[in-house]
Amino acid sequence: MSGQNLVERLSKRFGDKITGSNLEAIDPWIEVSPDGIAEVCEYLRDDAELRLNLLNCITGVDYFMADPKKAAKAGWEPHTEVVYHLSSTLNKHSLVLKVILPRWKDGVEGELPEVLSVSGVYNTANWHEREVYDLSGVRFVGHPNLRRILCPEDWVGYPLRKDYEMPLEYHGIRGR
Amino acid sequence: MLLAAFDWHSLFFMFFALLTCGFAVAMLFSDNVVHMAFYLILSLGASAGLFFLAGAEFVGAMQLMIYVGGTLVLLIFGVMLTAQSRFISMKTRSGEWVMALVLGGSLLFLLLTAAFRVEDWRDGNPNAADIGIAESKTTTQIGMGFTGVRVDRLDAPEDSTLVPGMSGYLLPFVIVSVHLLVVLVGAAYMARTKRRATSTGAAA
Amino acid sequence: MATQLDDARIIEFDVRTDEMLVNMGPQHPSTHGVLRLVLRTDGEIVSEVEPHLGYLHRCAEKIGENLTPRQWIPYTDRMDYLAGMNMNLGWSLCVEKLIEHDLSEKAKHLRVIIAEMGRIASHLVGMGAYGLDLGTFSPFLYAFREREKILDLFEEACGARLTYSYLTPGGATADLPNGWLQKCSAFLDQFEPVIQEYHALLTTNAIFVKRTAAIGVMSGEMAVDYGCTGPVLRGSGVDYDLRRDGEERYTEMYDGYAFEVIVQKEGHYPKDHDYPAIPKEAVLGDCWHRFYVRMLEVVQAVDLVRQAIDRYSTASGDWGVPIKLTHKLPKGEVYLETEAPRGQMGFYLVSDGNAIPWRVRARSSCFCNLSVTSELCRGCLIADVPAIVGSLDVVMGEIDR
Amino acid sequence: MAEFFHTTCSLPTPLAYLVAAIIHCVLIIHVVAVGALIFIWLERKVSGRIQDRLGPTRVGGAFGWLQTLADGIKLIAKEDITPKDADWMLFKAAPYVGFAASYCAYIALPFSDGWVAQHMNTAVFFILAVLGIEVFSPILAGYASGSKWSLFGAMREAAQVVSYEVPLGMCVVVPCMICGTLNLVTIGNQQAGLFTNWLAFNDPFTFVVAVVYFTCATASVNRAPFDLAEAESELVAGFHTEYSGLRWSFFFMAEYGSMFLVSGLAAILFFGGWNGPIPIFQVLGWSESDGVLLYLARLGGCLNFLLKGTIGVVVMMWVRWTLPRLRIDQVMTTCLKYCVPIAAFGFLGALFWQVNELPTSNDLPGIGINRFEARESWVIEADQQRASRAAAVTPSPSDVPIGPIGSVEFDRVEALVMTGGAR
Amino acid sequence: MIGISPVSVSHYLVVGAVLFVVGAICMATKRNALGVLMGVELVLNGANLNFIAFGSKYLRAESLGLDGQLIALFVIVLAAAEAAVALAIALNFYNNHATIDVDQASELKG
Repeated sequence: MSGQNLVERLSKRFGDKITGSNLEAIDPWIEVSPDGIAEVCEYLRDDAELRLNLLNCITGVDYFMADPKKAAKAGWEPHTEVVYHLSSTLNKHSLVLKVILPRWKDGVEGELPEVLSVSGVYNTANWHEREVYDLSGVRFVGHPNLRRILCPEDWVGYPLRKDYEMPLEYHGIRGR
Repeated sequence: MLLAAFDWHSLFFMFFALLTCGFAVAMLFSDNVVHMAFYLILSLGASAGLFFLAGAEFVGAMQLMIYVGGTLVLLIFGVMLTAQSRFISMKTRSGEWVMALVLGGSLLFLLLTAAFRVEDWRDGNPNAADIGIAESKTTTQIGMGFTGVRVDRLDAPEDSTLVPGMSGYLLPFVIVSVHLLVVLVGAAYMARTKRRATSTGAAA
Repeated sequence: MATQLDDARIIEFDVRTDEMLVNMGPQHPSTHGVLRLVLRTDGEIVSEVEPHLGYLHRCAEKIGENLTPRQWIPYTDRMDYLAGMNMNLGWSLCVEKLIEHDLSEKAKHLRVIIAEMGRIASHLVGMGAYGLDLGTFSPFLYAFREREKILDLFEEACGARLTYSYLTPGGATADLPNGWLQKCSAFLDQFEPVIQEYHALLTTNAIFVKRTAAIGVMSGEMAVDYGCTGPVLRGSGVDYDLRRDGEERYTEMYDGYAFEVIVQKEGHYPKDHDYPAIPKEAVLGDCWHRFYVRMLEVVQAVDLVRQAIDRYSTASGDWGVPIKLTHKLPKGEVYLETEAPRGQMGFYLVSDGNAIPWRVRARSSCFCNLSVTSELCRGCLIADVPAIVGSLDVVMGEIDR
Repeated sequence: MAEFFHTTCSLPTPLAYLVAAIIHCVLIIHVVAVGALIFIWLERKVSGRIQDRLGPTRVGGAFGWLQTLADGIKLIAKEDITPKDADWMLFKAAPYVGFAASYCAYIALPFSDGWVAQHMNTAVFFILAVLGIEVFSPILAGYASGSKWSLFGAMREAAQVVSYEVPLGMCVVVPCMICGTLNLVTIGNQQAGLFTNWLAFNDPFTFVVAVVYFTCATASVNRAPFDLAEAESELVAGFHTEYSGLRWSFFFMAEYGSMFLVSGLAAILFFGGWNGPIPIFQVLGWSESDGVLLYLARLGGCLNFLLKGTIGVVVMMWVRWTLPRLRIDQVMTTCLKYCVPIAAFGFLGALFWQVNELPTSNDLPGIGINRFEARESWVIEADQQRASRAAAVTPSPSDVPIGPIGSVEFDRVEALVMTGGAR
Repeated sequence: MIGISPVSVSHYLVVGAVLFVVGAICMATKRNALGVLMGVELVLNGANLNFIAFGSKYLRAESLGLDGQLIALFVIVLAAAEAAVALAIALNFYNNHATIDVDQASELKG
């Protein structure tokens, strides 16, 4: 199935939950709205033609330039992306999904952006979403156990955000 | 020679007797179950020493094996049941202590009086030193006793101690064996609890 | 003290004991590094296992946002430090995919040699350490004896024994030295019969079979659902190997190689290897099968290296020249997975057009493989926990990155 | 030995006993402690060879024979740590309980004909009982450490050793039954002659029983593949996780002590004890002579015994470095489903063989002695009693004969047994 | 003999009496079911000591002979049986009540 066909089919089925696509990229991707990701994934997993049963990876990417001069040249507004790499062990193909989120929920600093959890669809997502939450600061709604996974539970901040600053001190250990 | 002046038998008796009683008392005054079991083991082990001194080496080894081994099981259950709350001990109320000590003391007094009252018990065997070492070996005799033959009574008058057919301990031995088997099976059955059975019982 | 009779996690018991929470790790010999498993046990029975990670977290991804791709190569070494070459390979391919750099034939065969040798070395450790988990020490040393020889070869090629930084975007840092191929062939000839020793010590050992067969059984669906990959996935009978099914940029390395995916089909593993019979207790997807798949992959890797050596010596082109340290990356984002010894190692690279990537992400195979632990260990005995975790063959460096 | 001091050195009796006791104690402590040193070194060498390496080479010359001593010095210098949560008294006491038990069992273990610290009529029974006490050490240590891993080790140890005592006892009973005594010296002496006379080769059942005994013995001294109590890949180090320094090394001395003990017991019960495969000393007539020649014969027997015990220990090492560890349920299954039935079956089989006086390997044409006399060893003991009484210096008129059960009376007793006690 | 008279049956009886009394007090005062059980063991052991003493040839010329030892053996075996049953009861009690305090055992239903 060609990329264009797939996008059309998904759009037909999920309407405005499919918010865009980029088929010219090296790895073409489809953009899904934050509240639609779970059902889209479920559909992709169960569809007889696609059978995207393996969730390879979930990645949080933060787009933010602290320097206003550079930010003007960047060519994008600050935002956070959650990237899902899916593949099929049966049909041997893969797909990239993206969810584009504001950096902070409702623009309020400190309020994490929210996206539906797919841990009910793929069990792999459980730990990957925890990692994204831990490092990139995205809240996955409906996750059974959303805690930090790599950093200590009382760690402050989300290290892979571009505006992250290492804390000065952590339990008496000098940070920077 | 000073060493020769000692009665070694008495000395060892004193030693083991003190250990036995001392650890028994230590057990009495200990609150921790595992400590109690530990003291009990030492006390029983020391009393096995007393058995050896009295020339009952088979019973002594038996005591070590079964009694001490049995206490081991007590110890294990003590550990198991107190693993979570090791330092919680059940204190005895002081009133109970006083009562128990008064009653126990009077009982002890009674027993001690009785022990020294009988003339015959008070004197040791004057010929104890003459008994050959080999003669104290009772294993064979005990073994034969269990099979129904009292080899130590072979020379006794025919009609006095050896009643035909009742000469040994075969019957009690069999009864005790069967008893032990039944008890062990019963105990295993009792101790075994099924969670499902219990929880439905609790729910009902 | 409240009774916990209604706790559904407690399995049927004979003598009820209190539940205990015990920490297995982070300092524990059989958690393969600094993994911490919190076990909830009822006597010897484990009712719940919760892995805690992060003790070896070294911010590799954050560092990647501050270094150029070639500078980041040494950090990939330190992920799966038992298969550094394969980590290098994954990252190199990912970067090459972004800059659309194509390799010569020779460089590709070189990479096959190195990657498959790395796989042998890695599986040897996995096998030996699994023996350790089950309480036998000797196979570990037997495995290390052979692994040392591979490391000697690697050392000769790149100067390092553990963190190689040998394969880089663009090819490799140097060609194989003169005479290396002969030494490598000699090693393979010597090594192949030794594998029978491992089978005798572990695979067919009655106690080993008892400890691993039908323990930690994972169905193929479950393995895919949890994102398990590599030998763990194939041990569950899923026919999926990126060397055959992956992206073209990766599979073209193996074009023309006689190669069959090691997976059980219709009760048999590929017949072209001499292997001991599958014990009748073993169930597809249990610890034994995961271990066995690794053992067969070692044999297969030997075979692949042999082929690669032949083709390398006759191949055209050069061994591949590394890209410049500060090669300017085109704008874009790429994701590429390779079949590392422990599973699919994926790298995701987002570039905004600078020499330094905007975002780097490593998809760790062990991370996903480990996530299935709590599912597999539910209701097993304490002694089964090392058996199960060991059969997943995790390396904490890769999980925590 | 006390008699020796009494008669030869004309020491007074109590002092003679005291000196003899001290000498015995010192000798046994050497066997246990020095033995442990040697066995730990040997274990390293054996494991090294098995694993394709050299083992210790540096300390003390060619074979690194001083390695254990160097370790010992290191351990002495180490800090002795008691965890905060530990039960102080039991924690301190536990290693010594194990060592003392292992040491005590040696009292009844003969090293050669008559070379035994305490000639005990119930030696087999005593050794088993004392070995049973040794279990206390891991249990107390595990409980007192205040560590959950140690507690697991303790509970495993308890379950394992208590279960394995059953088949172990059954196996030990078989030679005792064939020889008709619990006295180890007598059992050993009855196997004099060619190796066909060894009880393991008495009949097929005894051989099976010997194998089962060795398995159970390995389990009861906690050696791999049954070393669950200290399983380092599961329980870190089990019951001795929290121990350090010299206190920790006492566990090891106890372990190696009991390893040799059970191997030695196997040697006496099944493999001829101090009798070599070919009775050189008997052929030479040394063992019937006295003085230096007899002493030499005994010494040769002692070496024989030590060699056999060491072979047993080495086999245990070999097994340890070859096999993976069993799981606790498999250990119990091995005991209850395999060892106990096989031992019971072997017991019945050996009994059947004995009762029907089926031919033993000793009855093969051309070798051996008639074993009939040997079977009734309690009769021999009765004769010994007689002798001891006869040797008594002051026969007393009040000395009531307690058991005229000598060979003269044998027929009478047998008749009694046959008729169920009714005369 | 420095102040120590030769050991006689009476001496053994004294030790036996002490064990008996200590065991009895133990049974009376311990609230832990296992403690009570240990008290019983002590009492039985005290009695055993008496049997052994009466049966020992070293202590009396006219001894009970072998009977003392045989009875002691039976006592040991029966004590083991008794301990097994008592332990089973204690465990059952613990399983149902999550305590082993005998004072809590005031109801007669399981």
